[in-house]
Amino acid sequence: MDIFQDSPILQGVKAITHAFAEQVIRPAAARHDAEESMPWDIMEQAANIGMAQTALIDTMSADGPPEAQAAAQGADAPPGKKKRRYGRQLAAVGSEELAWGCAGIMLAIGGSGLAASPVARMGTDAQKKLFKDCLTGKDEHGHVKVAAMALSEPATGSDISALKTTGVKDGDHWVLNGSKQWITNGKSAAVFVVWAQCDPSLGRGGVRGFVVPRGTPGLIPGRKEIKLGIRASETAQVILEDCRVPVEWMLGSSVPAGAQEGLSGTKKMLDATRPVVAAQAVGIAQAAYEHVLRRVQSSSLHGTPMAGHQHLAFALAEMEMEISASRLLVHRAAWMADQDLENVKWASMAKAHAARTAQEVTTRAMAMLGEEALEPGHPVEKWYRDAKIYDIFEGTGQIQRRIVAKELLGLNAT
Amino acid sequence: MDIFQDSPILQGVKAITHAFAEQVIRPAAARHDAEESMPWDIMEQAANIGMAQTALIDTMSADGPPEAQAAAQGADAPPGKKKRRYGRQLAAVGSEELAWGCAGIMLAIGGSGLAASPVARMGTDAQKKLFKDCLTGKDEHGHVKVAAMALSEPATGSDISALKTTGVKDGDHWVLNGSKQWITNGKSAAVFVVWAQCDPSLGRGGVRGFVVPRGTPGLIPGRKEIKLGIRASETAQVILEDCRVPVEWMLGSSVPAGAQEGLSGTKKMLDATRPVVAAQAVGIAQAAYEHVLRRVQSSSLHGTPMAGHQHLAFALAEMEMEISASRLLVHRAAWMADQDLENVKWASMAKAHAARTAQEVTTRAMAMLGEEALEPGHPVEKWYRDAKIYDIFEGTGQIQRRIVAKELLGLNAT
Amino acid sequence: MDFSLDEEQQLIVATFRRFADEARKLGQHADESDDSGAGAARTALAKAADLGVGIDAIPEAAGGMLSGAYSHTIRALRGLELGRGCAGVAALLESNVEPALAAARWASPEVAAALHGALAGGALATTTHDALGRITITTAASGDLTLDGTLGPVPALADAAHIVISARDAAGPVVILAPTSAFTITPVFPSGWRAARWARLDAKAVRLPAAAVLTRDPAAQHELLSWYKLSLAARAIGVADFAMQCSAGYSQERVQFNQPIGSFESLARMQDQSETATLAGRFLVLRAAAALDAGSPDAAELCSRARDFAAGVVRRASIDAVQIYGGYGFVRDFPVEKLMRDARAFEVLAGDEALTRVLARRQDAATYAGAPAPAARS
Amino acid sequence: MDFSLDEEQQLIVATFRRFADEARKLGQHADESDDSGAGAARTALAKAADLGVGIDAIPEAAGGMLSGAYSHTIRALRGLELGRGCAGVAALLESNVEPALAAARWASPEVAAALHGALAGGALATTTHDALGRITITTAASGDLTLDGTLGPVPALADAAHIVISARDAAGPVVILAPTSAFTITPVFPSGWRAARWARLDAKAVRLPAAAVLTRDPAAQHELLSWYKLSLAARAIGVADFAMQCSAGYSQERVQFNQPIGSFESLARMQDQSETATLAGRFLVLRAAAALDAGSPDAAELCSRARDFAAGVVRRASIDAVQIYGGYGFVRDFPVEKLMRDARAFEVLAGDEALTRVLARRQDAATYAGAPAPAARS
Repeated sequence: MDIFQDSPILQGVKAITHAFAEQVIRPAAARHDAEESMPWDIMEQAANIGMAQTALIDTMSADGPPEAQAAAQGADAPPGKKKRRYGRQLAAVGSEELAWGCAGIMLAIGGSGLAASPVARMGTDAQKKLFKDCLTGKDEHGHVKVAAMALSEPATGSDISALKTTGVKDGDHWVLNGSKQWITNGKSAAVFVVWAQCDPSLGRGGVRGFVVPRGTPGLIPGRKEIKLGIRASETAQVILEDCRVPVEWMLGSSVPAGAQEGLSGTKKMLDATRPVVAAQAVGIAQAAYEHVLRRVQSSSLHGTPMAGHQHLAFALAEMEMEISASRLLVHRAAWMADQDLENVKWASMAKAHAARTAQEVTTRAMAMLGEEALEPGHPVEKWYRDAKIYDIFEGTGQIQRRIVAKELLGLNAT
Repeated sequence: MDIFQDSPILQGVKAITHAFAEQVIRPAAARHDAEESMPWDIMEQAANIGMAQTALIDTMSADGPPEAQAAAQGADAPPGKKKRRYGRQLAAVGSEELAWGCAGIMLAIGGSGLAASPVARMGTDAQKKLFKDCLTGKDEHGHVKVAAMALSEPATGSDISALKTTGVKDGDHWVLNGSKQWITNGKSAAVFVVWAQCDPSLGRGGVRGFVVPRGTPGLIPGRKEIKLGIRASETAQVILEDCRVPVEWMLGSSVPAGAQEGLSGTKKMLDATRPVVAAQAVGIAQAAYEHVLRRVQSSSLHGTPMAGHQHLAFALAEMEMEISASRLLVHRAAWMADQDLENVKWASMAKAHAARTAQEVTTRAMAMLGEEALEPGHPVEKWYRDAKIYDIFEGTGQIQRRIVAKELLGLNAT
Repeated sequence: MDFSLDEEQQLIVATFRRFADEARKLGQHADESDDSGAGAARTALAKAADLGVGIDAIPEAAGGMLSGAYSHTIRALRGLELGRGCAGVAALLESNVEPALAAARWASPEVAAALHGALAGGALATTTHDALGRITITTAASGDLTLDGTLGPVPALADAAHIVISARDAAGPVVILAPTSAFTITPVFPSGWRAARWARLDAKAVRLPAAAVLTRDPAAQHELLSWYKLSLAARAIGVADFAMQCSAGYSQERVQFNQPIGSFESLARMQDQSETATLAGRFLVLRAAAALDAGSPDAAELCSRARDFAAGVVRRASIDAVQIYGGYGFVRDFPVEKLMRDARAFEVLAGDEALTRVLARRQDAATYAGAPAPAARS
Repeated sequence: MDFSLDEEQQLIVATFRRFADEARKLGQHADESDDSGAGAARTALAKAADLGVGIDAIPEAAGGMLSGAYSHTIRALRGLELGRGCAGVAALLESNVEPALAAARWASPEVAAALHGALAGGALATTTHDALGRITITTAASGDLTLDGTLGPVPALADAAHIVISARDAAGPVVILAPTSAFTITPVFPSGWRAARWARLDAKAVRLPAAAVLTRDPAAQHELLSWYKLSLAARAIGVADFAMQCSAGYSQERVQFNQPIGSFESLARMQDQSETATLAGRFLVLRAAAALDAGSPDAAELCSRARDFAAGVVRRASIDAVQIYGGYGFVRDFPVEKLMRDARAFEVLAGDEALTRVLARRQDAATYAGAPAPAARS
C-alpha cells in the first residue's frame, strides 16, 4: 500500500535525489531563475550520478523486443514477468525530489529525455548512434550537450493533430518546413527530434519524427522565450526552412506505415510520463508547504505563536491533505504503469490533481508569508511562478479532464 | 499499492457487501428516509450474514492480550506478527459499499458497534456477558436488539472533555445524573454504555463508562430527533435521573485508575474508526457520482448527448478524481491501522477529505440533475442530506484539521 | 451612484422584514405538518394579500395594485426579506408575478384581462422553464401544440389555476400560457420549500390551441426568465443572509473548549466569507434589478449572473451554517437544517444557471463582439 | 439607489481609461528594462501629473488640487481603470494619497503644510502597514520612538521622501510619519509591479521624535488602512477586469480542435465565473467607497471586505487568464503572464486580509453585538 514501506529501492532513490536537490539544486535555484540561465554545471554533476542526458539511450538494448524497450523508459533491468518493476515509480519519486529542489533545474537535467524517448522507442540502431554521437563530448562553450524534442507549434497547443510543419519527399531526402514553439533546449540543442506531417492522408499517423543534428542547413534555432517560471529550463522557437534531411534520419522504418512509427506511437509514452510530470508538481507543492510550515513553527504574530492560529494551522493541514492526496494518485498511476495496467485515467487524474495542488499551495503560501514573499528571489514566489506550467504543459488541466471524461463516458466532450 | 489487487479477501468482502447493499439496502432506503424508521428487517438479515449487533463481542477472546483485543476491532483472526492483517481495511471496504446502499441503514446495522467497542476493549468478562445477554433474542416488537453508546451531551459537541453527566459513588452503587444528546439507538436500545464524570480531579481520565441495561430505573430513553439525513439511523436523547447502577457495571476496573479504563482509552479506537467512517462518506459520493454518470451517459440535452458537454463531463471527471483521492487516503489510513502504524494524521485527513468530497459531489450532482432531483424520495437529494453528517459526527471537519495541524505543529490552534 | 434606499424602498424593506418573521413560523409549520403544508400556505397567502402580494403585478384597472411600470427593484428588496423568512412561503407569494407580467406584455387583451381578473380574485398562477428539454412540443400547421413529457416539481403548481411554460419546440423558444387543468397535476412534498405547494406536471399528448402561445420571441423568453431568475436570486441571498445571521448569533452563544465557537478562526473565516459573498450577491441582485427597471440591454445578462452567483452563495452559506451549528445543525429543532434543504431549489429551478450560461456563451462564440485580445508584445 | 455615474465620474473613467493604455506600455517597458523601471516610472509620474495624480489629495491652499472633501469614489473609479493599465504604475501613482490625507487629518498644521508642500512640489510619499509584527517599536517616557526591524518591500519607497508607517507598539496601534532618510532604504525589483519603485526598509535602532506619531487612535489607524485597502481593491479588480478582457478576446481568436477555445465549455465557465466575480467585486468596491465618503460607521468593515474579496478575484482571474492562453500565457510576449506576477501584491500588501479579518472577529467575539441566534423550535 505504501511504496516507501514496501520497497528499499524507492527509499534509496528518494534519499539520493533529495540529497542532490538539497545540496546542489536548491542553492543555485534563485540565481538561474533571476538570470534565466541553464544550469550547465548542475547538468554535468547530474550526469555524473547517472542522470545523463543520454541515459535513456544508454540503457536500451539496440534491437530489444518492445517489452524491453518499454522497460528502458524507466531504470529497470529487463523484467522477468513475475519480478516487480519500479521504473515509473522510481521516476516519480526521483522527479518529485528534484523538483522539490527546483523544477526548472529538474527540467534542464531531464529535458533531453523528451527527445531521447522516441529515439529509444522507434529509432534504428543507426539513428540511436547518430543521436548519441551528437550528445557526446562538450559543445563550444564547454557545456554538456543536450537534445530537443521539436513537436509543438504556434498553432498547436493541446491540439497536436493540427501540426503544420511539413515533410516532403525529394529523392533520398525529406524537405522540412515549418516553425516550432515552446521547444525545451530549442536554442542550445546539439540534436533535434523534429516532427512533421509527411502524409496528410494518414492524419496523426502521417506525422513522423526526424533526428536532425545541429548545424543541418535550414534548421534554425530561434529566439529564447522569457517565461513566467521554470526559467532554468530553456524554451525556444525552432525554425525549419527547406531543411533537407536524408531519408535515413526519419525515425523507424522510412516507409510511413502508420501508427507505430508515427506520432500515435507516443500516446502510451505520455501515459507513462504523466505521473512523473505530476510528481514534479507535488515536489513544488511540498517545497512551498515545508517553507511555510517552518515559518509558522518558528514565528510569532504580534506576540502569539503563529502556530496557535487556526487560520494558519488549518491552512497547513489543508496543504498536507491535498499534497498527500496528489502524491497517492501519482504513486498509484506510476505503479499501474509499472504493472503494465491500463493507467490512462489515473495518470490524467494524477496530473490534474497535482497541478491544482501545486498552484493552490504556492498561492496560499505566499499569502501566509506576507510582504516578505515579494522579495526578489524569494523561493515561494518562484515556486508560485514555476507551478503554473504544470497545469499547461504535457497536456493542460482541461486536456487531462477531457481524457478522464472520455474514459468515463466514451466520447470527447467540448 | 492497490489493496484490491493485492488481496482476494478484500475483493471478496467488497463483492458481498456490494451485493447486499444493492439487493437489500437500496430498495428500502427511500422508505426509511421518508418514514424516519429503523430498518429492523434489514438489521436482522445483516445479522444473518455475519453483521450482527454483537459481532464485536462475539469475536473477542475474553481475557486476550491488548493486541488480540485490538484485532477484534476488525474481523481478523488473532494475528501472528508477520501475517498481514486486514481488519480496518475490510471494515473500510465493507462500510463504503453498505453506505453506497444507504448510509442511514448502514449506521443502523453498525450502530451497536459504537457501544460494543468499549465493552470489548475495556469490559470484564461479566460485563461482556451482561452486554451480550441484553442483546440476545428479540424485543417486545420482535426486533433485533440494539445497544447505544451514550457519550455526547447537549453542551459537548466536539469538546468531549466538557461532559456534565456525573457519577457519584454511594456504597456499592454509582448514581448517574445528566442528559445525553445525539445518541444512536438512544430510544430503542436494550443496553446502554453511559459515560459519566466520576472523578473531576482526573479530567478526561475521570470519565468512566457503565453498562446499563434498558429498564434500569432512572435511565430514561428520550425524544427521537428528526434529522436532516441518515434517518434510518435512530438518534435520541437519553436522560439520567438518579440512575443507580451497581459498581460492577463500571467498565474495566472499578477503581478509577486513569487513562486505560477512562475515556482517554477511546482515543486509539477513534484513530482506527475514522477511516471506516470516512469510507462511508466515500460510499455516498460514489453512489451520487454513479447516478449522475448514468444520467449523463443516457440522456440528451436539447438534442445533443449530455456526455458531449464539457460542463457536465468535466464535472464527472472532477468527481471521479476527488472520490479516488479520498478513497486512497482512506485505504492508506486503514492500512496503517492494520499495520499498527501511527495513523492519526492520515485518519483525520481521510475523514476530512472524504466528508468534503461527499458534500461536494452530492451538491454538484443535484445541480446536474435539475428539477428532477427535487422529487420527494430522489436518491441524490437524500444522499445530499446524508452526506452532511460526515463533516459533523465522529469529529467535525474542524476537529480533523485541528488534529492534523497538531500533528504538524505540535500544538492546538484556536 | 447612490446606494441608499428611498422612502418607499425603506418601507418595503421594513414591512417585509416584519412579515418575514411570520412567514418563518408558517414555514416551520409547513415543514412539520402532515397536510402537505396546505394550511400554512393558505394562511401565508391570506396574510400576504394584505400587503398586496399576489396582485402587485396586476394592473389597477384589472383589480390589482400596479400603476405604471412594475418595479423589479422593489420586488428584489421584498425577495431579499422574504428569503430571510421562509423560502417556501416566499416562492408561493412571488408566484403570480411572472404570469401577470407575461400576460400584460405578450397576451391578447382578452387573455390578459381574463388572467388578471382571475389572479385579482385570488387565483394562483405559476411559471416553469424546461431547461433540460424534458418536454417535447410538437407544433401542427394550424399552430396547435401537442405537449408530451414531465415538468417539475414546480412551486405553487398544486394550487395554481394557470401556468406559464417556457420551453423549446423545433422552431425555437416558445412561451405558453395554459390552464393547469389541461395537464395531470400531482402534488408532491419535497424536502425543501415545503410550504411552496409543489406539484409535478405530466403531459401525455396534451393539445393546446395556437392561442396558448404567448410569444416565440427569444428575447421575450429571456426577459421572462430574467424576472424569474432575479426573484430567485434575491430570495436566495435572503436565505443566505438568514443562515449567516443564525450562525453569527449561535457561534457567540455556543461554547466549546471554553470559548465561544465564533472565536475559533476557522469558523470565523467560514462565516466571514459567506457574509462577504452574501453582501456581494445583494449588490449584484440590486444592480440587475436596476437594469431590468431601466430596460438596459445588459439586463438579462446581469440577472443571469446575479442568479448564478446567488445560487453559489446560498449553497455555501446553508451548508456552512449547518457546520457551524454542529450536531444541532443536523436536527430539526434548530433553524439551519431547513435552510440546507431549502437551498437546493435555488440552484436547479429553471435550470442550473452555470450550465445555461455556458451553453449561451458557446452559442455566442461565433458571433462574439467583445474587445479583441490586446496584441502580443512585439 | 442609483448605479449610474454622474458626469464628473464618467469623465474620470474616460480619462483614466485612455491613460491606462499608456500606463500599460510603460509598465511593459519597466518589466523588460534593466534600469529597475526608473525611466518608465519617471515618465508615468510626469504624464499622470497632468491629470492631477499625485496632488489630488493635497489641499488647493498647499498647491494641490483638493477642494472640499476627498472623494474615495472618484479614487476607486480611477483605481479600477489604472488597474486595467498596469498595477505597478498604478501603485506608484496612488502612493501620495494616504500620506497627504493622513497628514491633513492627524498631523500638526506645520507638519501637514510641510508634507503637502513637498508633495505639491513633486516629491513622493508612501505608506506601509506592519501586519505581521515584523518591526519592534519601543516608546520612551519622552515619547520618542525606537524602531527595529525590516518592512516591505514597499511600493514607491525607492523614490519616496516620506513614509507613513502603520504598526503597533506595546501600547497599541500607532501611525508614524517619517522621512525615509531616517532608515536604510534598499531598492528592490520584485517580479510583480515592476514599475512601482519598490524598496525594503531596514531600521536598526532608528530613533524618531515623539512628534513623528500622527495618531494612536485605533479608529484612525483603521481609517488610514481603509483608504489604502479600498484603493488596493479597486486596482485589483481593474487587473482582474483586464485579465478577463484579454481572455475573452484571445479565446475567440485561438482555435484548437477546429473551434475557438472560447466555445469549450470548461474555458467558457472559467472565464464566466471570473467575470461575474469581477463584477461583484466592482460593486463591493464602489459601495465601500460610498461608505467612506459618507463617513458611515461600517466603512472600515466594507473596505476590508471589498479588499478581501478583490484579492481572491484577482488571484483567480490572473491564474485563469494564463490558463486560457495556454503556452502563450506562460511567455512574456503575451500580456497575461505579467498579470499573474502582478496579482500577488494585492493579496499580501498591508497583510493578508483574510487573516486580518479573522483576528479582528476573534477579538470582537467577546463584545459581539449582532443579533442573537433565532431560538430553537420548541
